[in-house]
Amino acid sequence: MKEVLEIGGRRLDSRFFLGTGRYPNPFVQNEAIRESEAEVLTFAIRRVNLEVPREDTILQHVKAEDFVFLPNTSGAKNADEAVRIARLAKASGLSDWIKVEISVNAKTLLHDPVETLKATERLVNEGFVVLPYTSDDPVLCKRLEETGAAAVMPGAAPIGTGLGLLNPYNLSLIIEEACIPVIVDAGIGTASDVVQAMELGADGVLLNTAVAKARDPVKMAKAMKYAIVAGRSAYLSGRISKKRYATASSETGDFPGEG
Amino acid sequence: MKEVLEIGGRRLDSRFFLGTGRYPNPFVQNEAIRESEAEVLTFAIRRVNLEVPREDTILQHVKAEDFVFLPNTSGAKNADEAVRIARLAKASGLSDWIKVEISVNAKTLLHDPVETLKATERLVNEGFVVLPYTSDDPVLCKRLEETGAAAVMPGAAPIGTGLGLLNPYNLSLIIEEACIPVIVDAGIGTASDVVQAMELGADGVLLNTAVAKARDPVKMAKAMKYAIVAGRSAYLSGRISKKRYATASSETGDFPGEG
Amino acid sequence: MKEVLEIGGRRLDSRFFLGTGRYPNPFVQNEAIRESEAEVLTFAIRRVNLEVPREDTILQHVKAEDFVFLPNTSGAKNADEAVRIARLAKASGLSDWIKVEISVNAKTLLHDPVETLKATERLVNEGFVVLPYTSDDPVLCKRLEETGAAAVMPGAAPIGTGLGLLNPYNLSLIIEEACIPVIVDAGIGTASDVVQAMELGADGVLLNTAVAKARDPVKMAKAMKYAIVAGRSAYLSGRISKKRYATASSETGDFPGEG
Amino acid sequence: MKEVLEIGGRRLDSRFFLGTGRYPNPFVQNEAIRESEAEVLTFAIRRVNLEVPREDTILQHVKAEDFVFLPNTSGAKNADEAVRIARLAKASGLSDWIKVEISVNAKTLLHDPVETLKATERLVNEGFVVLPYTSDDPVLCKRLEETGAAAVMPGAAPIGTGLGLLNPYNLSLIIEEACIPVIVDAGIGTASDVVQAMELGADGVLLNTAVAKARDPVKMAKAMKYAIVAGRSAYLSGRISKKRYATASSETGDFPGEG
Amino acid sequence: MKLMINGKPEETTAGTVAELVESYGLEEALVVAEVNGKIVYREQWNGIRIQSGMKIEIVHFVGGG
Amino acid sequence: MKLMINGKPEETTAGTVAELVESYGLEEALVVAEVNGKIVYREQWNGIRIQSGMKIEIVHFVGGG
Amino acid sequence: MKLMINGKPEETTAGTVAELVESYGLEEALVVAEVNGKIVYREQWNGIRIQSGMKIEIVHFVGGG
Amino acid sequence: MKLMINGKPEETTAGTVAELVESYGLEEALVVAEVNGKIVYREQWNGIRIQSGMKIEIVHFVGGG
Repeated sequence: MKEVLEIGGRRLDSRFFLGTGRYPNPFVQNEAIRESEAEVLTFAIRRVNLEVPREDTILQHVKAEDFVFLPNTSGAKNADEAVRIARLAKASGLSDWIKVEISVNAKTLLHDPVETLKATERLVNEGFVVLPYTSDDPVLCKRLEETGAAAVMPGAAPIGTGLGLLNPYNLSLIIEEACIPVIVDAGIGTASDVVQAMELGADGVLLNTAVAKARDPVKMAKAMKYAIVAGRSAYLSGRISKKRYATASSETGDFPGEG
Repeated sequence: MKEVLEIGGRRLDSRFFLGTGRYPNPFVQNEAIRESEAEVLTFAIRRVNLEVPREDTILQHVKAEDFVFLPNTSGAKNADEAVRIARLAKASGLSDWIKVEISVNAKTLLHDPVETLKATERLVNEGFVVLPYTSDDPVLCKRLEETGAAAVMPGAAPIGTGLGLLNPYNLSLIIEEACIPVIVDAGIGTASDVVQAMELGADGVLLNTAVAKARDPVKMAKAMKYAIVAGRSAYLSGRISKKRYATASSETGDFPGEG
Repeated sequence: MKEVLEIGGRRLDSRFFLGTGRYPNPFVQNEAIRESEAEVLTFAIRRVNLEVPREDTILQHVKAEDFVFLPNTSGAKNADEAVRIARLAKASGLSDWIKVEISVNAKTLLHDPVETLKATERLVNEGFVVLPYTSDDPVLCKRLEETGAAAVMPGAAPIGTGLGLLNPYNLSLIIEEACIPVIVDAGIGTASDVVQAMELGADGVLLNTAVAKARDPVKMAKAMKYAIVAGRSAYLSGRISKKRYATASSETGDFPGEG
Repeated sequence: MKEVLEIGGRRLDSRFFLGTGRYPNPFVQNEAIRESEAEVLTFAIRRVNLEVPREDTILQHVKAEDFVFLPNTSGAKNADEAVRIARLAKASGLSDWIKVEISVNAKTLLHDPVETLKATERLVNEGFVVLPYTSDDPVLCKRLEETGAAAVMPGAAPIGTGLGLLNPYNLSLIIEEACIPVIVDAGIGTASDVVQAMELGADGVLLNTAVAKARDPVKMAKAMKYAIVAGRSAYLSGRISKKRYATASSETGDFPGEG
Repeated sequence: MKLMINGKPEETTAGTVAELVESYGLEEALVVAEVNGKIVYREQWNGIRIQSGMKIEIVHFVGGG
Repeated sequence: MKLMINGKPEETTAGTVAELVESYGLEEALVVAEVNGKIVYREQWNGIRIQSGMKIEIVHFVGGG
Repeated sequence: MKLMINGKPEETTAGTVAELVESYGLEEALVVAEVNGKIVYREQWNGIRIQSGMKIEIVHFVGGG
Repeated sequence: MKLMINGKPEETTAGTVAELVESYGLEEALVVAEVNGKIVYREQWNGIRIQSGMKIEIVHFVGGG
């Protein structure tokens, strides 16, 4: 277990990766980003709306030099589309990181394992720093690592559901076997989910909706920031083991009046 | 929901109550207390060991003016014994707060509901600020409130087990119905347990073993401190509701190449 | 662990206790009772409606000689009222069994521990076979046993909620420490809840709403009957222990083509 | 939801699929099979031990005409090996059903998604009735269905662990989306796990170790048989929904003495 | 005569508890009677005279959990 | 000239990709352009002449998770 | 004089509770004393004479949860 | 003749697959044979002559999950 998180040669001081979608407005978004102290921000790539081409854009509000930009391939239905998006993203000059995200089910937005593997392989070969969003299948995560992924990002639960860690066991297997960083991505609902992921030994957590759609996104960004630190610290501190029976926390010495 | 926690007329800026038993040594204990930023510390009352009367005592290391002292009645098997301990504790001049703790089962250290109720009633009448440690029985917690308790402290799990919140539902009922602060006490194992308690709306958490017996108590004290803040902030932020199906966090606008 | 369940000197061949409230109609109720093969049926005691005194009554449909009748004290708010109901029930000549049920919170119908204890003590002294409905507080259950209860009936969850076993740990402590039968009562939602209770070692399960308000009460009665047997058999069979890692179930011998 | 389970054109009256490995001895195995009333039995294919070629073989004890034989490809590390085993199994003339099982991790025996997909496709094309053992990845299960699998068999947990349903949510998504039968396979520990799977709407459960290594395999086979029926019946009965607050099961009419 | 029966003021011409129960057609039903807070058993019903102001409860088993 | 821009039929008088981008006021925006399925970098924009029937994509970063 | 101190039989020559506490070197420690089941406060210690057979408890705060 | 049977070098005097299977007493057992990676069915066993260096597999059903 390394104390410092490094992905694609870049050292990251924060283990909190934050998405930029669905905030009520740019002001709240910027306050939430600031409060989060996240270093890695995710984005999507979309066509400019040519009816209102100069409308407010997200990058007006975010200083590129303060962050690592992690564009995603959301919208792609297969490896070809994902590769195309990745190249467009990279051509912006903003980042050569890419989150491979190939969702094929409209109801669950769950990834396609075979296409994810293909896209990861091709993008690694093209020199991208590839962070695939994936299911919590430990074998698949290992395959992605062998393919050259810079980190794997298994989902806690489907995107935007807030269901938390549906399968902590699988996540712990992935973490146990991984030689690359494991970032738990998607499905987070609240701070305790983040702490639980970090206590399992995750290297970081990527979330978006849990902050952006909370009643108070800025305060929730703060909650998540502290949750990351709390979970990481607890993981490093070696928690007490669970016992079936009680042990007094008070000294059991000499109780007055017993003699 | 009040933003400020007040018990017995005293405003508390920290919602973390820390026990003082079972640390590896006084140095680690003091560092852990310092790192925790706790304001309320618990203690037990025991006979002085007259064979080595001047040995290292806990109060040598803790400045009384920095903390609220919360002595407990641990060791008491019934209301009479608990009242006696409480009076001894108060006679020290250090505190008129008392944690009623009447454990009757050696294996589980679970409290006796009837004796706890009796002791609380008597000590309230004697002018103590009474914080009974209790089971998570919502009716009993209400009875203790009616009896004049300054706060109720339902257990998450038996003392020292680290099993975490065995019954979050009952704790949430207690919180929902209480007009006095609810401090979740005992059974905490790690930071995510603390966050979960705070997200339910608990006013604070009291723990001891989870910090004192962690591999690194000082770092775990830090983890718990941040867990308190993370959980409280998340509670105040209004988390997203859980949904069965996914919602994209990326804008769903116009995906390149679809037209 | 005794193979035969005996309460108040009566041997019971079925471990399924069924309530008689809330069925869609008497015909479905009778079919559900028949399908359940339950031996113990619960009832409430209420005033005859003197406007329609001869209306359909529940006992028209149930042959007393086939069942043990277990009237409850529902509606009682304290020990005095419970004792009064119990005496009325006994005066019917139908049964000297009584389920002490003293609910004091309209929202949760949770019992009052102190009044439950008092009523149990008084009714035991009057010669009743007393089965108190209680919280899952292990100390309280032990107190009820010491008071002379014939069985204890801790709730899985509040009445009618269908939440299942909120605290399996506490239930297992109660079972571990009890010298009298433990019947898990209330809060059951479906068959897996029943199996879980029986696998913990419960001596039986009492439920009502989960059958009466299911879409198909008769089939659900069947489900519950088999759940009782499945859970009891699993408990007696000594389940495999849980392991973190896999063990092949197929012979690992000589795989073709490896040589 | 069809009331009758049909796989590969064969109607099955039992939804319990039983493995034949790891029993203490053939006598217990046969008693367990008999008690289980299972119709589908799984086997592995291994080299005959030529040092003792006529030793006790499993098929001496099992009448082929009473069962559907479901040989597995355990031991295979990739699609080629799985196809080879499948052909050997079919050449026995005992069955053209095959359980594709391609485990690539020695610690977890978890399947390889890509090789499982390939092997399924090839074996379907060769006319096998293919039941792939798979992870609980809903997209992969859909791909296997599209490839022509006769049923999908997502794992509850890794083989032999007894951990039960690690991710009921994913299993329920698979069931919801599947047009072919879903058999929950592997990781079952006890009867309540089986009931839970059936209550989610699974069409059947395949298990082995939970019976074979229980302290009393025959009684556990009975427990599992009833668990299948209990779970299926509960699923068909439409369980009550969960509610946060209580609803009286006793009539709330006129309580004596209130007037 | 004016009584309280099951919490409500009622008038009756019944002279005994047995007659009162009969007046409701409940003589064969499995009901239990209480007079002024004291249970009176079926075999006592004939012997207990109704008096003005009596509090009488007539209860039975209903569906319950 | 008739083109497909971002999936829609459009007409333009722009002679180069640079002019086309400018016609939308996007010359200083962080947009990326693709012509007939091939990415064209900003420094190439001046040199690529618009031809009838070209398929052009102009994309940018938006909020995403 | 023979006393019970903290549940054990002890002998002392101390004349008052104050002297007794001092004999253990605890005069500056944060201890609480009880004599025959009744708490005696520090300011009373000088005034309470030790008598044979007294039951005395001397307690203090220790680590606890 | 020297063969590889079930992955091990063996010598046999059997002339056909049928004789080889018989030499192990397996003629009535439910075994399946593969010769040089190709399945040979029971009805073919008599017709296939054992040749030096052949790779033969003889497999059967065992307990499995």
